[in-house]
Amino acid sequence: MIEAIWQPEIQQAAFRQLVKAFSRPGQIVNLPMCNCDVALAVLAALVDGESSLADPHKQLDRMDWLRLQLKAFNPELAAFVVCQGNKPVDFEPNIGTLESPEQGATLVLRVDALAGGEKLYRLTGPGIKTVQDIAPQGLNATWFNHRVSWNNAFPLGVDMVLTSKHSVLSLPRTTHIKELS
Amino acid sequence: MDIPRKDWPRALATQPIIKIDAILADLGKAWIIKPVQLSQAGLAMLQLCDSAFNDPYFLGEIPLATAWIEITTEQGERFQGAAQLMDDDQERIEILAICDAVLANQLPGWQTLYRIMEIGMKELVEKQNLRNAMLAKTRVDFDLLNATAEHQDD
Amino acid sequence: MGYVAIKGGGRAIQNAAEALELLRVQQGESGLPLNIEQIENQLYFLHSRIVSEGGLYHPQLAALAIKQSLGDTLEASFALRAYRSTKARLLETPVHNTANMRLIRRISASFKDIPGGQMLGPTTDYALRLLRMELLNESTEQFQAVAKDLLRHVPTATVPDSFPKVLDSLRDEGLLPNINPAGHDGPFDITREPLVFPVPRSAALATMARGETGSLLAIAYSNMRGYGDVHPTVAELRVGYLPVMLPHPITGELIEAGEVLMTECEVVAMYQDNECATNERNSLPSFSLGYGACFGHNEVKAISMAILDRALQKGMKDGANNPSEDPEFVLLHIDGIDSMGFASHYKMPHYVTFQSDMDRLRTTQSKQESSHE
Amino acid sequence: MIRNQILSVENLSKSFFLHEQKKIIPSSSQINFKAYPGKLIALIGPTGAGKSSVLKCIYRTYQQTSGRIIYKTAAGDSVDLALASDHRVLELRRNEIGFVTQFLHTLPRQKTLDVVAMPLYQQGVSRQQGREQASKLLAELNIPKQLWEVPPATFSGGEKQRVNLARGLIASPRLLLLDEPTASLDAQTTDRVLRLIQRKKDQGTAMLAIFHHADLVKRIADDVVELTLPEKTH
Amino acid sequence: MDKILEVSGLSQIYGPGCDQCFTCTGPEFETNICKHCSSIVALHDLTFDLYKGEILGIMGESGSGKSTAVKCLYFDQMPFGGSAIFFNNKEQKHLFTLNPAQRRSLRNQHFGMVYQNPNLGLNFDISAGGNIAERLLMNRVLNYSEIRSRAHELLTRTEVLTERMDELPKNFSGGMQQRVQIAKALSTRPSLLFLDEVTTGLDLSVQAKILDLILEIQAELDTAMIVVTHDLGVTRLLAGRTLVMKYGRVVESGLTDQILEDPQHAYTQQLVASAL
Amino acid sequence: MSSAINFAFLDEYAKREIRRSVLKAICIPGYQVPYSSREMPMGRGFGTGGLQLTLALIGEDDCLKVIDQGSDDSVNAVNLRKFVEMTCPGINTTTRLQEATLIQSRHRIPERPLLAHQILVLQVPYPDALVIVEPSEEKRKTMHGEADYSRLLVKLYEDIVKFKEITISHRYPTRINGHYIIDPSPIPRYDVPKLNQSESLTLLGAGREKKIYAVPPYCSAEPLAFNDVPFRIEDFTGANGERRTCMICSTSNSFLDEFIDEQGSRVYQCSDSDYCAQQQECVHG
Repeated sequence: MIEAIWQPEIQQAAFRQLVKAFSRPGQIVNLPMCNCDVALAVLAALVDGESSLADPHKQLDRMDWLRLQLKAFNPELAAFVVCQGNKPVDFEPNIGTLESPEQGATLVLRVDALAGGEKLYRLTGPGIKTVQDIAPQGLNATWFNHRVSWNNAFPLGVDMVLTSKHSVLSLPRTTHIKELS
Repeated sequence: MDIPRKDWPRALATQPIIKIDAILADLGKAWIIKPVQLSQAGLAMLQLCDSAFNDPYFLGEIPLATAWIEITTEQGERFQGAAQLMDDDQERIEILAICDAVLANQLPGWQTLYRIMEIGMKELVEKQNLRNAMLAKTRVDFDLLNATAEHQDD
Repeated sequence: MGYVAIKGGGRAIQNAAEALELLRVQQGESGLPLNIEQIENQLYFLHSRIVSEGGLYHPQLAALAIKQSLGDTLEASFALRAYRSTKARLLETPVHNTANMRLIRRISASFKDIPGGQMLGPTTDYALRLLRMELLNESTEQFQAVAKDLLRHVPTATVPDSFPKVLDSLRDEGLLPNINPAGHDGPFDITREPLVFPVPRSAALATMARGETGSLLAIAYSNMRGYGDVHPTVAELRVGYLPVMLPHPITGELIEAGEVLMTECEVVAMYQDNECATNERNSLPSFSLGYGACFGHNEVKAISMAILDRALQKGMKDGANNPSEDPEFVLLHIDGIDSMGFASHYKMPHYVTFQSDMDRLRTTQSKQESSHE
Repeated sequence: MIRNQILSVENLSKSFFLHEQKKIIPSSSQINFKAYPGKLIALIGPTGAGKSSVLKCIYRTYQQTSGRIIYKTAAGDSVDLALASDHRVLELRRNEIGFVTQFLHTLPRQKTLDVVAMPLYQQGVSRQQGREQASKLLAELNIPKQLWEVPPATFSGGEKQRVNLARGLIASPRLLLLDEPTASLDAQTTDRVLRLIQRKKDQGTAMLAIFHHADLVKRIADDVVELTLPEKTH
Repeated sequence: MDKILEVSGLSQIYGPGCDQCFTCTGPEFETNICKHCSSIVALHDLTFDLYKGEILGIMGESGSGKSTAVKCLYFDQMPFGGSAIFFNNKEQKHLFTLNPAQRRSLRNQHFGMVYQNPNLGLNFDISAGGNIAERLLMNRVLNYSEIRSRAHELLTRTEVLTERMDELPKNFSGGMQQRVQIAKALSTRPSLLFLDEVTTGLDLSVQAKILDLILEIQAELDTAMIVVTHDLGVTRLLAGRTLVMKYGRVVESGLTDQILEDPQHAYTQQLVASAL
Repeated sequence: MSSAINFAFLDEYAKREIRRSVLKAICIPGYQVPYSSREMPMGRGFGTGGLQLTLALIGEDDCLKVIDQGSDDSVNAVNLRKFVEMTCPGINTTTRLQEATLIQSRHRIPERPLLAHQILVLQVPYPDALVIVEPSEEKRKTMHGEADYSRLLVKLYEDIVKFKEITISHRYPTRINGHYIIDPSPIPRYDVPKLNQSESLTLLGAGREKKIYAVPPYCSAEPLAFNDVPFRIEDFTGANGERRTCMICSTSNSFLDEFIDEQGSRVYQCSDSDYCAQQQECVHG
């Protein structure tokens, strides 16, 4: 029996949770159905040989690549980059162009937990009624610093998904992040 | 063996699959057959080279069935075979992949299969003869244009 | 109750499908169903249109599509296209060279005789368009007798495996533009990537190869008649079967997976000053070229495509002076499925938008009336 | 007196090089003089001695061939007008140095009042104030009031010259260059002009002038600089 | 005096370009076509400053590079090399390093352009008023009556019959089209206005009126202007300083009266002599 | 011949491509994300863009509502619903808005506000509001990127000059999140304000034009207008100066369809058939 996340109906369910997460930045959304590492579940639902993926921190194994049906891309060029959130930023992702901002990368950041971190961030922007606070654990501060420069000329920018063991939260390029503490 | 491997699948495909399946059943009663890769029926994109500038482009899609199997004989020997055909029948392609293994490795009894394939090949040659005839008979012979009227075309 | 509440819309749809089926069987109990082989063979040219406009060379399903759509070319191609969406893409074939085609026809208009010879093959070109009244009541026996006669003893003619291409000799003489260097990104896949202009030539070729014959012809005709400047000569027109070769999964050796009936055409057009056609080797002017090809036997489509290819090359380079040279205009308006879908959708209810239109017109009228007073 | 000097012309020479004819035409050579506030220096000499050239070199309409033209600005800086940047010269023209030529270039539709007041406008004076001052000057120079609101394009030579004068005088430059300011004026008007010039002198304007008549030099000049015909070089 | 623009080393090449383009072209070679690579050296090493409210003339025959210079500065094309700094109050903007949005904002707010061909400056499919509205709308003026009244005011100022405000400018005379163009360019009170042969091809009386208008506006708004022309008369009337260009190079620059009365360079002398 | 159709018709590659596009569309509100758009077994123009979105989104837990012109029973809605039912075994369909998790619609947004767990999918024939002022897509893409909509606003200006009114009736250009202007599909002006700060996500799909775009929840959606010539919704005031009501449920707060009855007089009824039915239930039950 093939693992759950490689089955179409599980990918569909995971995707619907991602739609929820992306429409409501900062909200923690669970993906229990996947029964595997959530970062991989995100990729399985979205990425295949017709897309491009980079894995600068070598988090995927050979079987993952085979099942995703693609080869590794350079993180500067890839549409999806899966990263370890506790490492500092060590590449410049594609931020798209004025004419084709959708080419801006999606960064999938693995962190220790999505809540309970020391630093509290306040989010505002589309998808957030008033404000939304987050406190991820195990996220290197450089990610948010670099994000400011990547996203400073809308519509250019990168979109982020933070993943923990069972859940995700998203930070689209339109989300404004302010550090509270 | 005169028929090159490149013609095996299409020569075999001209023959009723039941017939082939029966032969295989006879040959390999105790074989264990496992897919190396899941057999699939889907589409392929046909890539051509344009003859004006040499630009590659896609003419359109074709149906494609592919199979890749491994035979384990009763002696425990393993043989692989694969087939790809413009077709969307997943069962037939698996059978053709087995044929490929049988023929390529000349497994016992392969000659029966080969004879069936020869019949298929003959049909293909006849089809090609018909086309060639169409061409040959409609060739405009310019040598004859200046010739006298009574000179008849045969 | 008025028009609005279509309670029972579902029933109407079902009955409409039945009514359509009734059309198909209206011959009554004495009627005979068309079989797929009859369609594929006796409606040969219709069938050719469907495989090319449907963008899928699947002779059997194309015949089925013709049968179920009652011979409507657009509907039949459409069914074939929609079928494609349900099937996974397994692979892209290696680049095929059409020199390997098993020809049934090859002609050239540019030279009286060509190496290998002009071979007319099956063509309607020289047929007198007189109705063959004897076919009105052709009996099964007559039909089969003709078949037997023609197919009985086919002489074995020696025909070469492949023929030289007319263009090659012109190219050797330096009369043609250079061949594009190989090794770019690979061709554009119109079934996967949307056409966002500007697009490469490979996108144009692929789009035209599955374009609607009539649309291609109309736009190419506009170019030929003066809304454009291509005055083409057919260098070569070929019809035949291209063997599809795929690497064997185990050995990598090329194996024939089947063959595809196709038509291919190259046109040569007069050279122009300051135009695309310079032979860069020596910067001398050269002829310009156009290329057309499609699934099936469809010569009008291949020629139209070749003319448009030449026109679009000019438009991509120097800007369009005519619609037929404008890639955006040509490529977005030749797809039969897209255009028939849009034309048909006007049959759908639009009463909400029409309500909105009426509101604007009434308001505008009353504003203008009051301002005239 | 040294303390007061506003302009010092040292060894000024001007000649023209005509590329087409490959010819050098000398105009004036080795001119030396100084100008002081409230004093009028008349340049005298025969026609062709380069009197106008000297004025134009000072105004930078001509580029001198050699020599220095040291001007002391209101702010107290010394500037060699031959070497100063274009922008500096333009600034001095706008605020400190005036030039009344015999020709009047104006825009076709500009009213006489505005032509005269233009230097004030350029210094940032309001339209109304500028026009008031221009009216006073035009009245003083005896330009009929009905002409004030029309462009000077159709005026007689004398009228144009007075408009030109008015424009040169209105902004009270520190240094005023006058090239035959009364050439086409009758005696009575000439008197009015001289009175005006005298008044500007009294207000402290340093002037350099060329007059068409020796009599005028006697009447108004404080000093004269005599120019001689340049020597032919070949 | 405040500097508004500082241009240095501006160059433009049409064609592939090679490392000998600049050394085999220019006035001394009587050509701007590189003999090695056939590129056209449209502009080489153009350097000048412009001050607030100043009018600078750029004079030369067609092909001298004068229009190219203006097109680069107005972002109609990107130069081959060189830099230009625009001073906006305290801010310095390096024109050729700006992103497209920043360029567009400069073009829309702080720069104005009047082309020789009104077709380039105006949208002929929308009314004269609409053309002005477009520029105001670009700058997010979103009040209909305000747009109407400002368009009205600008057209009055530029002497376009305001009863024709809602007509399409393609039906207007050439002089009138230029006025609408000027009105459009001025609608945002730009601090830098480019005028590219704005009076070329117009009747003399119409030319005179337009020149008048330009000077009036300059005095009124203190707009810095760069006036590109082949006509000595235009520079004489408008410009305080003038650059004379030939084959992509500046051959002479100076105060306009000095250029006209005491030209130094052989080419300028020839130009002035033939005009008098 | 193996011809089993996949769950939700599309192959998994097509679904993943649409998923990627949907998420980018949410991240860049109002931006038209290009995608390859597969052929559907119904005409381009019959909602293939919306349908592909629905098929990429739908799962067994979903309850789908399909409406056309506000009505669940119109032929096109029935046809689409039937197709989804056929290709997605196990899903539920409904006509009641409250029960639906996924609503595909053509030309209307339901009267009652959608809730956070619901997703609205709109079928779009023409996605680009700029097409009326700029035919070249290449140029339009730059204009969108720069949020340069002055030429569109000039159209409005010229409209007012000519007609003293903005004459755009439906497909009213609407600015999303202060940047991109979208064509909100041919919904009436009446429905445009529902997009603004909505609790639910709205996805728009254009099949023929191969574009997907989105209005996220809690996002601004401002119809283009002038400060002093405001955007106005359709006016249902009758000759007597009162708001017209639905002839069936008598409600006076819904978008009305106008038609002529057998007697030749003009009558009005709710365009949203589900809303109308529920209003009647309230009265009767």
